[in-house]
This record gives sequence, C-alpha cells and structure tokens, in this order.
Amino acid sequence: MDLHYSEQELQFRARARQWLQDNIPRQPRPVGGEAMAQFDRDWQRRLFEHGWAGINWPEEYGGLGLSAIQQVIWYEECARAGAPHFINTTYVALMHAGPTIIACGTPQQKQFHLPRILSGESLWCQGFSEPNAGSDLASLKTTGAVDGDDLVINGTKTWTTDGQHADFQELLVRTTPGSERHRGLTWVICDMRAPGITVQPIRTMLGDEHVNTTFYDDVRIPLANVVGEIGGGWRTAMSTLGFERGTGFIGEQLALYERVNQAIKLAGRTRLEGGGLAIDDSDFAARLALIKADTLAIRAMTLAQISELREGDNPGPKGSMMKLMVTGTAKALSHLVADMLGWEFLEYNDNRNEHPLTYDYLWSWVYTIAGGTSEIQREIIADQMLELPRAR
Amino acid sequence: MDLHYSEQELQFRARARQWLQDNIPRQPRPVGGEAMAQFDRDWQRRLFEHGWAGINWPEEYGGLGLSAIQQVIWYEECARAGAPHFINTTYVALMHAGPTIIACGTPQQKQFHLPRILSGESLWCQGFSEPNAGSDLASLKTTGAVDGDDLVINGTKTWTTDGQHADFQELLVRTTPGSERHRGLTWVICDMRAPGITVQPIRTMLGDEHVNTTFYDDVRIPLANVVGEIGGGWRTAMSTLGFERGTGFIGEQLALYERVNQAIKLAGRTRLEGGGLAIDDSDFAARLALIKADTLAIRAMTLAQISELREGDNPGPKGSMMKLMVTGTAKALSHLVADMLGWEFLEYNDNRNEHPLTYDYLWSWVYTIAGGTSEIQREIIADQMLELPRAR
Amino acid sequence: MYLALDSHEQEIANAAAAFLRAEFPLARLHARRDDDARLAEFSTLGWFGLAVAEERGGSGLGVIEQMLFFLELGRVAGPFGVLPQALALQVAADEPELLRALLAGEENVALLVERDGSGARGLGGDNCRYALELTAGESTLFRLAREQCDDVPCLDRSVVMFKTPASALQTVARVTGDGLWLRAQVCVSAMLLGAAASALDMITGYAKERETFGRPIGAYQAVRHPCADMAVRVESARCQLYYAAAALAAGHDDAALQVAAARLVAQHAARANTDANIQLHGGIGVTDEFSAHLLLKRANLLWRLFGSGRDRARTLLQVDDLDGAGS
Amino acid sequence: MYLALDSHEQEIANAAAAFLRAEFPLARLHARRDDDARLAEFSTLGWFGLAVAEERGGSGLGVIEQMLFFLELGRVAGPFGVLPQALALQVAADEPELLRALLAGEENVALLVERDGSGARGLGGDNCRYALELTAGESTLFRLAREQCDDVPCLDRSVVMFKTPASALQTVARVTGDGLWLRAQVCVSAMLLGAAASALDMITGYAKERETFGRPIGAYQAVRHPCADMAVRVESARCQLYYAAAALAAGHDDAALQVAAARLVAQHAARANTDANIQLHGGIGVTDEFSAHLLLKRANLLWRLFGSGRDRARTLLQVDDLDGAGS
Repeated sequence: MDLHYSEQELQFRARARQWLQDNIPRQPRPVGGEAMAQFDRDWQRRLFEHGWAGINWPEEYGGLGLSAIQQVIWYEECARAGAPHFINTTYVALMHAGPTIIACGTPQQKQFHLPRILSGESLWCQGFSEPNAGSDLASLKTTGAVDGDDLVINGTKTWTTDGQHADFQELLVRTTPGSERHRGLTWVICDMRAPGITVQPIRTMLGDEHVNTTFYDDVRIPLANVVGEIGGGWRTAMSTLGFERGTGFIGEQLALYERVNQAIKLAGRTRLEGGGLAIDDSDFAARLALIKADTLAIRAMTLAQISELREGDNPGPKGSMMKLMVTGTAKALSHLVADMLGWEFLEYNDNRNEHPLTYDYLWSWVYTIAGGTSEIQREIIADQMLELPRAR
Repeated sequence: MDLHYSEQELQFRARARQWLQDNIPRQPRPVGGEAMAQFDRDWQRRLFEHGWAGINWPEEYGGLGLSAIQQVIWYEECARAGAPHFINTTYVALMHAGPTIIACGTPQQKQFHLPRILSGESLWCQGFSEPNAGSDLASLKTTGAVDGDDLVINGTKTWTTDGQHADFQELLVRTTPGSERHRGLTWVICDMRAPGITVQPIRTMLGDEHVNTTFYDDVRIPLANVVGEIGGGWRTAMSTLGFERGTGFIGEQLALYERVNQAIKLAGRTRLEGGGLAIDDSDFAARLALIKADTLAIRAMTLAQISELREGDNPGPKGSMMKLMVTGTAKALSHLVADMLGWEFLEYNDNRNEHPLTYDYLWSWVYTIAGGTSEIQREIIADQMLELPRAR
Repeated sequence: MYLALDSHEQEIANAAAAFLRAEFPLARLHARRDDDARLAEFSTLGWFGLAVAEERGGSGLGVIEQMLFFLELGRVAGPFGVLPQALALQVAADEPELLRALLAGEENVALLVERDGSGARGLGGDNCRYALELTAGESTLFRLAREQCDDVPCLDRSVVMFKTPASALQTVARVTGDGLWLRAQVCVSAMLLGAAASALDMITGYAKERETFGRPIGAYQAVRHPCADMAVRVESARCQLYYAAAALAAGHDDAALQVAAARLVAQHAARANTDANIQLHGGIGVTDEFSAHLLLKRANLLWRLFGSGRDRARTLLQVDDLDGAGS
Repeated sequence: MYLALDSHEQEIANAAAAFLRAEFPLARLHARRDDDARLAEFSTLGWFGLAVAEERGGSGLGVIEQMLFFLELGRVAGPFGVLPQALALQVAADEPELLRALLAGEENVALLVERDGSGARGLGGDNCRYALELTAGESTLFRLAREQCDDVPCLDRSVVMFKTPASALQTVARVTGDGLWLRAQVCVSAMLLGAAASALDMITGYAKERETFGRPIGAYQAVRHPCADMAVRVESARCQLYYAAAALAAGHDDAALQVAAARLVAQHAARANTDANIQLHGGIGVTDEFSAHLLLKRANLLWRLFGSGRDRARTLLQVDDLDGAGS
C-alpha cells in the first residue's frame, strides 16, 4: 500500500488545477430546458478545445488515455474548483455510447460519432428500459424488423434521461421475433430526429422533467447503424462493462463528500428547538459522524477498486456495493438534514438551485431506484460475489 | 370504545390483587434444574388449591372460564405483585396440551390428564420441531408405525423446551409412510419415561440448558394415546389456534413493560463518559421514548385484539404482528441497555438472576428466532393478512 | 373495556370514508388543487362541528369521532384547512357569531406553525381571515389580515404556506390548558396514520399486479417483508391511537402519556411507510403522475406540527404504573 | 497511490492466516480456553514484534503489517492477550531486558480498560505481571501484582476479566503523544473487521447448504439481501481500514480522522454482522456448540475498547479538505 502520488501525478494535478481555475464557467448551470443542454455542450466544447475531453478514452480515438488514478485526480480537481458536474447531458455519450462504439463500432461509425461526442456536438440518450422492463432488461419488447436496408422500430422506451435534448440514442430492440431473454436483441444507433419518434417528458416528484418516455412508430433506422451484430445486441451492451475500472462512482462520491461537509457546517450553525446547536446534539452528531465515516470509506473503496481491478475485469458486484453505499449514505444524509431543519425545509418551488437541500431529499428516492434499484444491487452481490444459490 | 372496567371486573381485580399479595412465593425462582421445575409445580399447586388454576380453561374442565379481559386483569395483577411468570415449565401443559386434549381428546384422556395439568402434577413439553424441520413443520420425518395396539416411534425432535422436566410430551409424528406435507401426521401423547427416549440438553449461548434434543429409539406408545385421528395430526395441532383470543402475548407484554420502566430508571442514574445522565442524552432519550411508545402500543394491540377477535377466529396474522412488535422492541431495548452501560455489562456468569441485563441481551436473539423466526412471521403476515402472491 | 369501534363509531368512520373517497380522492391532487375553496363542503355535512356541543350547533360528539374522521382525511391527504377550522371551534366556543360562521364554513382559519416577535409562518389559503396558534399551555385565535401576508412555496403543493408580519395578527379569543393541544395531537396522529395506511394499501395493490422477472413483485421477499413491516406499523399505530383517543375522552390521568405515544408511533409509521411505498414501487414511484409522493409530502408537513420530539420524549420517559389508569 | 496489498503485504497476511487458522481456529473455544497459556507461540514466529525495530529484536515492519495480522486474529477471535503484548512493546522500547522478555513471551501484559483512584479493571490471565493503559494523550506500562486482583466473570469466556486495587499497579514506563493510541485503534478496528468478515463467511457457507421449505436458504431474499448488506459492510470497512493504516504509516495530517472513520465503520460492521449472522442461522445460531455467538461476544468486548463514540464523532465532524492529504 502506498498513498503517495508520483511526481507525474502531482504535475498532472497542478496542471489540471490551474486550467480549471482559469476556465470554469462563472454562471451556474441552468436547472433545465435547452439552456441547460447548451451549457453542457459549451463546457464540453471548451474541454475539447483545450485538450481535456475524453479523459478515459484511448488516445487513438481522440481521448487522453489517462490512468484510473489520473482520472480520479481530474475529477477531484473539478470538484475542488466547482467545475460543472460531469453527470450532465453529455454523460451517456462520453461514458457509454462512445465506449460502446469504440468497442464494437464500424470504422464509419467511429469516424462519424466519436469526434462529435468529444466536442460536445452530439448529445446522446439511452434507450434500454421499457415500461414493463425496468430492472429486467431481458424482457424488453420494442421490435426492430429488417426491411430492405432499414430496421423498422415499433414500441416504447422509458426513463430516457435528457431524451428531449439528445441527438442520438443507444437503442436496444428485439430483432428476432419470438426470441427470449438475452437472445435476439440488437443495439442500434437511433437518430432522435427520425420521423416517427415522439418524446414525452415524465414529470418526477421533484418537479423536474429530465426523464422521458420515447415512442417509436415505424421509425426507420439504416442497418448501417447497427453496432455489433444483428441479434448480438446483448453482447454489445455488455462490452462496456469492463471499460470503467473502478471510477464509475467517482462523481457521486465527490459530490457526496462535498454535501457532507456542507451538512457539518450547517449543523454547526443550526439551532434546535431547545436552543442548542445541532452539532452538539448527541443524536445528530452520532448520525453525522457515521455518515462522514461512510463517506471516507466510499472514497477508500474507489481507490481500492482502482488498485485492485485489472483491465477487463467486470466491476459488477463491486459497482453494486458502491451504488448501495453511495445512495444509502446520501439518503441518510438528506434525511438527517430534513430532521435538523424546521419549516424552512418545507419551502420548495421545484428549483434545485434555490432549494438544494429539499431537492436532495426528494432525489434520494430517485437515487436508490434509478440505474437498478437497491434490491437489484443486493441480488447482484448475492449472485456474483457471494455465489448464493439463485431462486430465479 | 370504552376504557372503563365493569364493576364485576373491578371486583375481580381487587380479589386477585389481595390473594396474590398474600400468596406469592417469597423466594426467587431458581434459574434451572429440578429445583426450578419443583418451584413451578409448587406454585401451580397453590393456584389450583385456591381456585386460580386454568384461568382460560372452560369451567366444565375445571378451569375458571374467565373472559379475555379478566385474563388480562389476572396477568396484570400477577405482574404487579411480582408473582412467578406464567411462562415456566407448566406453560405447555396449561396453554397448549390441555387445550388440545379439551378440543380433540377422548373422555379417558380428559379424565386422566386435565386434573393433573391443572394441579401442577404433570409437566408437559412439545415435540414438534425436528433438526431438519424447524420453521417448516410439514417436512417432519419422525415416524410412528402401528404395531398391534401401539405406535412405535423412531426419530429425533429438537428445541424441546424443559424436556428434562416433563412428564408427558405432545408429539407429532408421521404415521403414513411416504406421506407428504401436512398429510399422514398423528398427534400423540408420549410418556417421557417410556423406554427408548433419550433427552439430551442443548446448551445455548446464554449458558443455560432449557432446551433439548429428544431421541426416540423404538419407543412404544399405546394407540389409546392418539389425540384426534390417526393421520389427522395436523388438524389436532391446529385445533388450539382459536383457543387463545388475543391474550397469547400478554405475559411477554407485561414483562416488557416492566423492563422498559426499569431501563428508564437506569437511564436516570447512569452517567455517560461525558459525565451527563443517559436520560438527558438526546440519542438515548429518543431511542428510549420510541421503545416506551411501542410498549404502550403493544398493550393497546392486546386490548384491541381481545375486543375485535371473535370466538374461533384464527389470530394467526395478528399473533405474528404481536410477535414482531414484542421481540423487536425487546431487542431494541436490550441493545440500548448494552450501549448505555460500560464494562459492568460485560460481567456475565450464565446466571440470569445475577446478570439480568446481559441475559436479556443474549435472550433477544432467542426471542426473534424461537417459536417461528421473524422472517417466518413476515411471511405469515404477507400471506394471510396482505394476501400477497406466494413464491413458495 | 372495549378497544374497538362500536356500531355508532363504525358508522361515523364509514361515512367519513365514503364522503372523502368520493369527493376528495387522493388522485384529485394531480388535476386540481382547490382544496381551500372547497372547505364549505365539510360544513354541509357537519364534519367541522363533530366535537362541538349540540346546543352550539355541533354534533355533540367527541375526540374519538374526530380521530376517526381525521384518520380518513389522512388517507386521502384531504384538505388541510379542515384541521385548523375544526380546532378553532373549540377556541371560539364563547363567540356565538364567529362560531356560527366557522361552523358554516363562511369564515376559514389558517394554522400558525411558528411565531416570534416579528411575525409568523402559517398554513392556509387566501380565504382565511382567522389564524389559530396552539401551544401546550394555551390556544389563541387571531384575526388575520391575510392580504398583508406573503405566500411562500410549499413542498406539499396542496397546502398554501405564507409568512405574516406581527401587525397582521389580532387576538380574538384564547383558551388555556392542554386540552386542545392534546386533541390536536390526536388529530394529527390520525392524519399521519391515515397516510401510513394509505401507503400500505397502495403498495400491496401494486405488488399483486406488477410483474418483474416473470412473477408478481409481491411474490418476492424483498417486497413481501417490507410490506409486512408496514402492516405492523399501521396496526400498532392504530391500536395506540384508539387507546389514546379513548383515554383522552375518558379523562384518564395518563392521557398525555398515551397521546404522546400515539403521536410517536403514528409519526414513525408515516415516515417509514411513505418512504417504503415509493422505494418498493420502483421507477413509477418517483413520478409526479403517480400518487406515492403526495403521501410523503403531506406526511413531511404533518410530522413538523405541534412540538418537537423532545417534548414527547420527556412525557414518555416518566415511569408509570404497570396498568396505567386501568386499576 | 496504490490502495491494495503488495506482494510482501499479501505474504504477511497469508502467513498470519495460515498460522491462526491452524493453531487457533475459532472452534477451539468450544473445547478449551487456554489462550492465555499459549501466548508464547506467537513469540516463536515473531508476531509480537512485527512493528518493533530490527535492532531491538523485532521485524522492523509497521502499522500496515500489524493491521493485517490483527485482521486475521479477529477472524478467529484469537488470543486477546496478543493485543496488549504487542502494544506494550512500543512503551517498553527503552527497557532492553523487559523488551526482550516481552518479545520472547516470557512476560505477559494485561490491558487496563478503566481506572480511577481506587483501582482498575483489566483483561488478562494469571500469567500477566504487567498491565498496559492507553489514553489519547499517553500510554503507561505498569508492573501488576496479579495475585492481588479478583477475577470477575466475562461474557467473552475466552478472556479473563479482573479488578485490581490501585496498590497493585506500579508505573514502569510511559510514552506521551497519540501515536500508540492511533495504532491501537487500527489494531482494534482490524479485529472488529475480522469478526465482521468471519460472520459473513459463516452465514454464506451455511446458506448454501441448509435447506428449508425445499430450497437452500440462500435462495431466499430474506437471507440473500441481509447477506449482501453484510458484504457491503465488510468491503467498505476493509477499504477504509487499509486507507487509515496507510495514512498513519505515511504520517498524513488526516491520519487521526481516517483512523476514527475506520474504527467507526469497522465497529458498525462488527455489530451488525455478528448480530445478523446469528439471526439468519435460525435456531442453531443461538446454541453454545455453534460458533456464531463467539464472534458476537468478542465483538462486544472489542467495541468497548479505547474511548467512546463521542470522541470519534468530534474528530470526524471537523470539516476537512475535499481531497484530504491527497493534493
């Protein structure tokens, strides 16, 4: 074990810190709408123009090919500088669609899409979940029928985050009629402006409209847009699993860290009904201390994963452990804040910038559900790590 | 709703209080061994001789035929007086074996056994669970083969509480070879002194030896001892379900109530490391207040069940809710005490009279496991009360 | 000793349930939020005056019937204004004209939830020309210059929250003692229990229908067991609430203790159940068009009402007699 | 930056595991409780002196290696006396003859867990002629007149607990500063984590074999999901313990913070896992002949050692820099 950073890493940190200090936007990110997407495109373009785009992409595809630890340093410096969070409308393109095309795409697909992703020109959304196939992807029903040089798509996808802003979608459809489970699926690049697509926002209990239901009515997609093989969509979708080597939750981890420190400060100035400070109250202090300790442990888990995962390893169960820790700790934190604050906590107008603490509280449910519920994460751990017998 | 007691009930309470005050044993109950069983027999004999035995038995069988509310009053007065707890070595005989014989026994069985149970002459134990059929009774394997006028028993029973002190056992065996689940079982009265029976104590993590494994090696039991029909043992075993009408947890409830009040007093004199009293510490106070509130709620649940359950109703899911509440609250309480006390809590010599708080802490696991684990109770509630689809 | 509803009480509960589920179903809050404008509908059927003496125009019933009504109100996150309106009647008992107007729903009452020298925070719509403040020691009814108040956004969007300067409040009537305070605690506990019970119903219904991995989700222990725990919370809170209301009605010495316990277990049930209801629904649980969040948000508002947990802990941590008032 | 075991560290961990599992398997505690008499076996293989300088007869390693060793010791609830013996070496560093006798296991050391003017409570067998006391500010080694002490029964029956009058203690050596205190916290955290990890192994093994209602219990979510939570606690505590030990070894400014966090998460893991392990086993879990309770009882002892949660909370609730000592 060795907590020292190499000279090269320290230099990288210094360079990143300097550049971020000089370049982060002075305006806060808009909370929604086209202005928000434009903000993200602009920031990505700026990163691209200054050589900071694609920090985890191989150099041959225009990325920086940084080591996992350099990636962590980069994200830490972004957090320290207050740079725009990287989980934004460019996220799916940079973290999922791009890597999938790198792994399985044709030369033409790579040539067209990868530069546009890196520069922020193309935003992407995901089209995997369906109304009756949330956590259970293998039961998806949206069909793609081969017709000449096209696939003709019919069906419905849901939980399409930022679908209203996306230019392209990574779309998983059933191309072999009557096929079951993971067989007969195809992964295809869908142009979100193609005729027959309707994007309908889903308003959440937070009051925002970031996710959508997407309807496909005879949408024609050229067969040239298939990534991987027809009927081999599951393998294509899985190809990026090993792409992230323990850094998958780094953004969440850093944001949580910052929120915990904010809550400690808040507890140091919040007076309870009895007149004492919240931080001097043994109940709040004990809860907050455990949250802080868990937050440090989450950071250590990231560093341990980076050190232990070998290239190509499936981080699956470790990722599930991270998700449970991050979302569970975030929930404990936002509920503690809700308990600590009085009636001002109840003031909420759907704007996360104006009422961040109430927003975070509501978000805690999205967090433990979206991207695989906590229940599914426990199943993955029980299956893949503990190798318990399966009931299913 | 009406919380008033009738004149008759108030008179009953006064009479019970007076008698208990004059008659409860002055010596504490021994913690184990034959001395403990003799203590229980003596107390039951005293109750019997003074007309207080069988408070929930019909008058025609020598009981008092008290209403459920009078039973509650009786147990409350016992608790107030510090009378011996009724969950002792006479419990199975009075609360289960006796009622079963009343429901399904032959005149001869009634005539022989019921008076002996009421007077404390016969102690009984239960023989249902097996090493591979704990919560899953229907999978039991101990066999009874009809041979002339006898059943010949072979197999093993476990968790036989107080089996070393019992005169008789309510024994459930498989009499139809190859039968499955609930079919082909027979309920029979087993003389614990019959040749071929070996009782082997199971030492628990509390350091006591109240439960046993019982081995049967060609044990002969007269067919006249079968209660109900041969092959109808499941129905016999179920016949007592409706016997208790919401009073099943009254003893537990009252004991818990007393323990909570003791813990509040303890918190009022225990100094924490910082020098303050535990009861002034917001963490302990909040936990203890919820425990106290739950304890009051448990009492209300008993009273509501008595009022709502009609004769013959299966209290099943309500009993499961009571068990979860009682054992969950008892666990929360004993863990709070463990947290509050310092190193003196770690002093434990296996004697519950000398180290009651540490004993209660260890007991909390027995409590949430014995008599149907908490997991099984949740299944019963999900099936019988919420009518959720079954996975099994 | 009978801790269950008698036929008369059952009738009240049924009538309240029938009225509220027909006129104010939970799902109404998706389409329109005009609860404040519809308070008079409660007057027509006499719901405000349940616990007002008959000679003063009420139904002459008591806290038990109020508890049953507010439990049903809680199930549908019914109009919040009913609570201060019903409680204000007890403060205005000696003001015949005001009492009449309140019973008739002609005047409406806001609830003040915090107040200091400079002003107060209240809950209630534009139509409120009175405001009620409750404390453990006394209850005060104010004349409210609502037009001087500033609305602030509220997490529970079916409730209007506002801030008022001290100058907009003029004392109209006052009663001392903890009677109304305890009654208010019972009503809030009932509304909390209603939210907890409604959450249980919502998820058990869904668990029987929704399938994943080829089975209804109610067949998975990851759903079944939390549902069982929700049911236990509802049942224990219900029994304790019944007891507390009955103890208060009977004037038992331990009524304050029983009410504090009822509030704590109901609050705990509402928190845990409205939370679990969302989680167990999965994705649909966090959508605006689904009703799970409405219960969570209402419960959030309710559990902030009428005093902190510290007061309740103090009440509960007095050692009491084993059989309470029962001997 | 490398937060995983290098090959040398892995070797130490493997050697400790091999020795302890062979010589001191958890199940030994059912048959015999002679741990106190067997301490010299640790001397032969040099385990006491892991962190003692080579020129003083030790292995010249550090807190990371100690952490790895005590983690394995925790898994088997190994002889408790190893902890005060190993820590006392740091206090006796300048007493060559005593140091030699301690390294050789010729003298044994008890641990004092509370002390006031009248005397102290200690943990250690008859053979202890020394006693160690650790506080956040200083560490003291006493000469102990063990024959003047009275044994008291201990929940963890593999440990002898005693009370000693003040007169039986004579100061021998003392060091100031929090270095040894933090090292002791790392060792205790490691033992707690070992108990938590051992509990996880025990229940997952059983869940694969034991059947109920016709299926292995590991196929039920009521078992699977708590096991998954146990695994998360072990993994997070392991990573944080690694970080804390490495930060202490590197002399980072935030070492005290990292150690406090490691202790808290390890303690939490030990409590929750040793508890769940018993519950999920069902009936067999509460029997004396099964090993689950041994882990619970040892964990109970460990989490009382070295200061209250209040101190740790205070350390943790200081706002720190986002990247700790990492920049």
